[in-house]
Amino acid sequence: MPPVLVELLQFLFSGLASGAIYALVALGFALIYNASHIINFAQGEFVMLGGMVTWVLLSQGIDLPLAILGAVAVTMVAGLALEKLAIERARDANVVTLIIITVGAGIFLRGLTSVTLGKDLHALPAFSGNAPIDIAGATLMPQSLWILGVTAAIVVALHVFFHYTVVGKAILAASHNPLAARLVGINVNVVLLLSFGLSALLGAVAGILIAPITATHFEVGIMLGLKGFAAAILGGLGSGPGAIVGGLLLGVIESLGAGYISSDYKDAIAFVVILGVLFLMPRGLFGKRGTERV
Amino acid sequence: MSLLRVEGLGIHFGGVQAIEDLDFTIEAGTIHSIIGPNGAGKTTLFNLITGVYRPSAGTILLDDTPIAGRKPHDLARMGLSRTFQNLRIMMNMSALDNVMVGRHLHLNRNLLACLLRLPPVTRGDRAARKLCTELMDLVGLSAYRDADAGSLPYGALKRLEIARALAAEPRLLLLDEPAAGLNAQETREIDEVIVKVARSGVTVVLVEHDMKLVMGLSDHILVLDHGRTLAEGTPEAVRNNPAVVAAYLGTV
Amino acid sequence: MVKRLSHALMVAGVVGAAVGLAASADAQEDPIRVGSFLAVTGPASFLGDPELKTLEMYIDRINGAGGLLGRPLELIHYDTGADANTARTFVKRLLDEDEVDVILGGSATGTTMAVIPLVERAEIPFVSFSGGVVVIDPVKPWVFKTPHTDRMACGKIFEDLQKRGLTKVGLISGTGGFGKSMHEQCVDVAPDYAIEIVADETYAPSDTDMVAQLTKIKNTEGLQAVVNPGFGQGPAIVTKNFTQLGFDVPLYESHGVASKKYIELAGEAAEGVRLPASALLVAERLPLDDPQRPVVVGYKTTYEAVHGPGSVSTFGGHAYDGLMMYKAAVEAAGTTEPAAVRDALESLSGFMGTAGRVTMSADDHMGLDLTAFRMLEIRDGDWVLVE
Amino acid sequence: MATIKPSGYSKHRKKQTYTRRLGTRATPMQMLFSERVGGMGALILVIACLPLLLSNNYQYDVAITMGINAIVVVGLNLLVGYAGQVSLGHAGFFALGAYASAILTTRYGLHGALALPAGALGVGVLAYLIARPILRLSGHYLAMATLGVGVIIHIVLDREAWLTGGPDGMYVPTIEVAGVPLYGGAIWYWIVAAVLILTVWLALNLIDSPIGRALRGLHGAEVAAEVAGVDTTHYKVMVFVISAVLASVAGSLSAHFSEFVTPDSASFFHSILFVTMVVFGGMASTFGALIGAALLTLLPQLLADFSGYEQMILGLIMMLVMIVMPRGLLPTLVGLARRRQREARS
Amino acid sequence: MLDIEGLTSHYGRIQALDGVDLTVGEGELVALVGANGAGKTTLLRCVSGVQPVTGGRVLFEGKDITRASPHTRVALGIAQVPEGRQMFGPLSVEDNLRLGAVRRKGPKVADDLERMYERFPILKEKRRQPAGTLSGGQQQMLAICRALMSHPRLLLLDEPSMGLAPLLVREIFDTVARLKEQRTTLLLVEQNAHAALGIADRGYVLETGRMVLTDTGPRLLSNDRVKEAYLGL
Repeated sequence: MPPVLVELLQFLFSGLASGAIYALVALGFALIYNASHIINFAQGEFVMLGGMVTWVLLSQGIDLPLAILGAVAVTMVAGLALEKLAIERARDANVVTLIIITVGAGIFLRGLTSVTLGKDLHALPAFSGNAPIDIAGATLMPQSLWILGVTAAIVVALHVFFHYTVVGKAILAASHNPLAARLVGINVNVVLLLSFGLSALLGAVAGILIAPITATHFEVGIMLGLKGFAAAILGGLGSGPGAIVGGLLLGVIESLGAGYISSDYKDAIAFVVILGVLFLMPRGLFGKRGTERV
Repeated sequence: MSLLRVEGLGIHFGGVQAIEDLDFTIEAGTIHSIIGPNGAGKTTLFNLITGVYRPSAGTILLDDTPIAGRKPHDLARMGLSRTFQNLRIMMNMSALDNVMVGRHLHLNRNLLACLLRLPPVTRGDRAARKLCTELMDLVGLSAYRDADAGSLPYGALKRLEIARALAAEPRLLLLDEPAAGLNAQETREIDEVIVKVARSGVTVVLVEHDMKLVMGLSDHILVLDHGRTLAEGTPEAVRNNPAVVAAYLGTV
Repeated sequence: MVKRLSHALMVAGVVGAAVGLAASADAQEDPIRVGSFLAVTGPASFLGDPELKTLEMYIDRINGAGGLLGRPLELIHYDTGADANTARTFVKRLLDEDEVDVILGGSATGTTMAVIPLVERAEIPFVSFSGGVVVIDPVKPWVFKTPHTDRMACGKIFEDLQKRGLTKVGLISGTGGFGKSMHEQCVDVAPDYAIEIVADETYAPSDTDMVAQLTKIKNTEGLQAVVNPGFGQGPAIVTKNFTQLGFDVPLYESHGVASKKYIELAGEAAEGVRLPASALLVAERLPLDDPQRPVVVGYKTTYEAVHGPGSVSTFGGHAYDGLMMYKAAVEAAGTTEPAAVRDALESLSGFMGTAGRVTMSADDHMGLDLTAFRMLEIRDGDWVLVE
Repeated sequence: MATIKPSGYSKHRKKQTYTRRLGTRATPMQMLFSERVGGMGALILVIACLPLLLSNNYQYDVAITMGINAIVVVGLNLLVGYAGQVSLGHAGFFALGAYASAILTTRYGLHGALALPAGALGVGVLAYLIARPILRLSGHYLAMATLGVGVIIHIVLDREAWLTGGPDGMYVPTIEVAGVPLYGGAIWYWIVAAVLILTVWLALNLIDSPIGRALRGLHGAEVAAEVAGVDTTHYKVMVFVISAVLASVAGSLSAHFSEFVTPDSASFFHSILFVTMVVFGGMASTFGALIGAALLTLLPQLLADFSGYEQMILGLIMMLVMIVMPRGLLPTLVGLARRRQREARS
Repeated sequence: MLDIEGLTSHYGRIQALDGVDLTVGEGELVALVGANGAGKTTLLRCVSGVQPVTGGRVLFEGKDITRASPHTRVALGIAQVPEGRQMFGPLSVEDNLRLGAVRRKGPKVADDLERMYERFPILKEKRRQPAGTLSGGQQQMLAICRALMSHPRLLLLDEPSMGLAPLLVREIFDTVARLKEQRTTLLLVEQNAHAALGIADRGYVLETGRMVLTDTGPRLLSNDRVKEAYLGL
């Protein structure tokens, strides 16, 4: 393959791996948004908790698979607690108030983690070693394959959940019309709780998958949370496919931007693209476009 | 010259043709009703006339000036005003302030004057407050002058919309189901308000399901079905039109 | 309702407690007030955290040994989160409210630069733990610093490259204050060592993947070495991506990663990486006759006894140096009177710190030279002296 | 053209005696309790008396920072609270104002008193240019877009070191007026106080004017405001520009006062902080905005002694206050007071 | 079957219901009429449990359900067809119906689905379409069917004819009458007092949160006070 194409392939590989992580975080945003029309700015902290708790458990001598399960469980408890203790009590507040509450929750979780688990950076071992895989001249780490694979599996599982199960449909129903959902007997609080739990799960998985590549510490969620939010918006809020495409696209834009335009401005390039998309499609790539009924 | 003329009007959403090849005219100083089954395109037609939607085909002429696709606030300047079927009340404001927003175009809106609270602004506001209070009295909202819009019952909100629309001193007033959700007593009161408004020289276009109200008020009725004209004419002619009876009124 | 009330009471309690604590601060008896502002949280927390731990630990030890001039030391510290505006407000607080005798700290160049006008006006000695050369060049009367400058680090790296006969260098720098500043210094001193910068890329401190930038560098014609100015998680990711892409040239890191943490984070990928660092990292490997050995071994042992083996970093060492320099200056001056302490700091000569031998003068407020840096290489997961 | 003369409509209309709010003047007591007179009076009184409690430069520093934040927040409240348009990027405009002052004075030798309006003008033009496309968006999409603008500004300020000094920031020289250097808490306290009082007065005027009603109206029911003749796009752009200009002015003041600027002032968290101040004090309440700015400026100072636990406590307080008082401090307290009054009366 | 005793409810500071008593017997069709803002919808919302009760009790088959959650009430057999239809717009017609049976288990859901499609063939025709694309009349049918999917013993209908054309209004009332024949217990809130009282066994008149009149349907129809206030006669 000509070097130019190998280079492009390499950019795409690295963009897709980062993008898959953004997609998982974005899916977390979408889930909660769908169930409650809330943007959970503490989503990044779920990502952080996933990595940090896995590290703590590993350092206690627990095996990796068990440590992962434990970390996912702890993160889900955090998600459920956030819903139960904060969101449920402030459901009727307006958008901006809820943003402040979740931002506050994020700050609290970061503070709690720094106090209990310390402020150090920690590495997780890669799931299947560090031998780079060569594909047509471009290289890929085995961990990146894990990221892509697990993301794909989660996407399929979520699709089945929302399209073929009553519980999944009940979540969609409650998101669209909470009053009607309560009237047909859907327990809206359980739906909310469920979506926070699920979304914490997604965040934790993202955090665990990426930690072997980037290391983890108590503030690692800030930027990943922000990128996930950007991806969710780019794809169109509340759209599952949108979150995935938005995430992957964001990863690839960053990688290509850094590779071909300017590494100094790669984040700015990503945001310029997002602004551009929003100007043309005010509800993102896959957002509901329907005209407002007046 | 007719006040409003619609020619070959059409709009589609996605694949659905909501309005198709519609022609009609509205003469100044009349009460004109638009009726038809649900989904016939009545509210869509209002949205097209007031600039909320942009038509895919056809022209709308106000005083022979084409207005299709113009922004609603431009049309308000030209004397168009309306109410909404699904209420659009500013719940964050007082009832009176809602009506005052309707007065917007008649007030001093210069940024500097407003920032510095120059006399023209205060004078204009004072006069507007007086006028808007009178309008609230007119539609029967005297009891709610100082109330927050959020605390008004449904029937009062419907009147509040009418008062707000009147505050703009429109030439053409479009009322979207003003009696929906009102009981007989309230409907009768709304009926009186509409008559008063029309008598003052405002042309009224009405979308309404309450046949008693429509038949009693209207000078002219347009019946829509599936976005097309089904029938048109005086209340008498429409009531006796077999197509209308079959599609809309049912066997009486 | 009860729930709401209890919420409100909690808030009130927290605020009340804060006010109470602030009020009780000046109850102690005539201590020497050591003010400090460090980035204990935020992107530079791995600097501020060991720095604060060191200050706390050694101030306790000094107080345990009878204090300084017979007076106890009192540490007053505020966390800046690496935010320059926060740093400014807190330094004002240190100067005006807490009326400190000296200010130690400023983990990063940005926060240090932000407060310099304040300490210069207040005329209180200030020893910074930040790396940027701008802090002491030009010299400001009241400002001193303990770490080597980034300019020296570049010099040390280029010196090593020269020895190996490598001249064509690719730079990949973090865009944070440290990376940016060192990048500039490296570009600036490169001609002195006949080094040519053939590729120049950057990454943001919170980035998770630098493959794109490294791919570009790798495809640069004639590349002979890669240098990575930056600190935090970035260099570890750069190192891993570097290995992934299969570079066949050496990688140089900066003194910004000079802690065991870097080796832990980068894992096997760190093998063969070189970096300039203070002797502290190789304390036990120093020759027994090395004059710096007692100091670095002493600090390392003391620190690791409390915070665990392998926890020592050069950053904590900067704080140690700063505190000890102040101690030496006060002892030399025999007073804590600011002007006298300043003069004593400026005439400090032959002071042995973790960073090296310090000899201050009126036009050098750092007092270190290139010999203070050691070139290290990572072998089998540990530091090895290259010389 | 037909006009409506409501007085002629109804035969049954009773003779109206207009209540106090209409036509005629308010009584002195009502004047005292109205926002414009009573509120402004209280604000001026507090500002005038506060220096009695301030004993050193640090305390002045906190008070001045409160004032600077309050200027931003009063402006932002016009946008977020009254017009209902979210912005998570206003720190960007604040920072642009600060850098405009820094760069124009240091690199182009402009006097600070000229750099401030020049920066405000520049920011106003920039805000105007981006406002139109951005304000077509709503809700979280608008939040994202404004966040994006803030991030882009932050990155540019951070990267263009030749102009801005890069991540380490840059110094701003002390302003001199007639040979007297403007340095020290006392001087800046009064400068900021004057600008703040002016800002609050303008904001109160604007809210209680046809433009203010248009803003609140488009927040409450955008289509209805539009058909009432309110050019909603125009007013959204207008209030966006006004709030950006106020942020820029505050940024310039901050630059000259602290004599230092850093790209961090454009950070996402700084933007969030401004919005939090608006919501904390109470949306659509100018005096609420002042209280929010004051409290949240003070809070980190109060928490500084809880070493290590500051973040936890700050996060907790943000959550608790917003859960217990979702409408913000001032509206909640006013609501409580009103209820108490009513209960006392009945 | 349903006994409401001294029910009080508030929206913030505003009192919406003030000591309301109401009874619905097994198999009865009870109409509730009154002006706008009288509190009719609030009353239904209280019965369904989606509006907080500030005083009084709601008994269903003798059991106090005042504090029960909405979903337990659905499980007990109370279903509501809410004002304004309240579709799950983006979900398909069939999903809307299935969600009506969310509190039930077992294979019989499919049978019920067929029964609903038999009753309103148009819904079968459009079963894959998003419910939001149906016309107002079709949505009202769907809303009724969705409520029926839970096998309610008590069906609450809130303004089923609102905003519908005359033909459809008639169809809705036919449907209500048919439900009554099938021994479903119904509580009907209607603006169209004439039509509602015409088919009701008994009626209640609500005025600004207080119950002012109750009688059999026909007697209320001929009551002068009701005529004056609500029938426009």
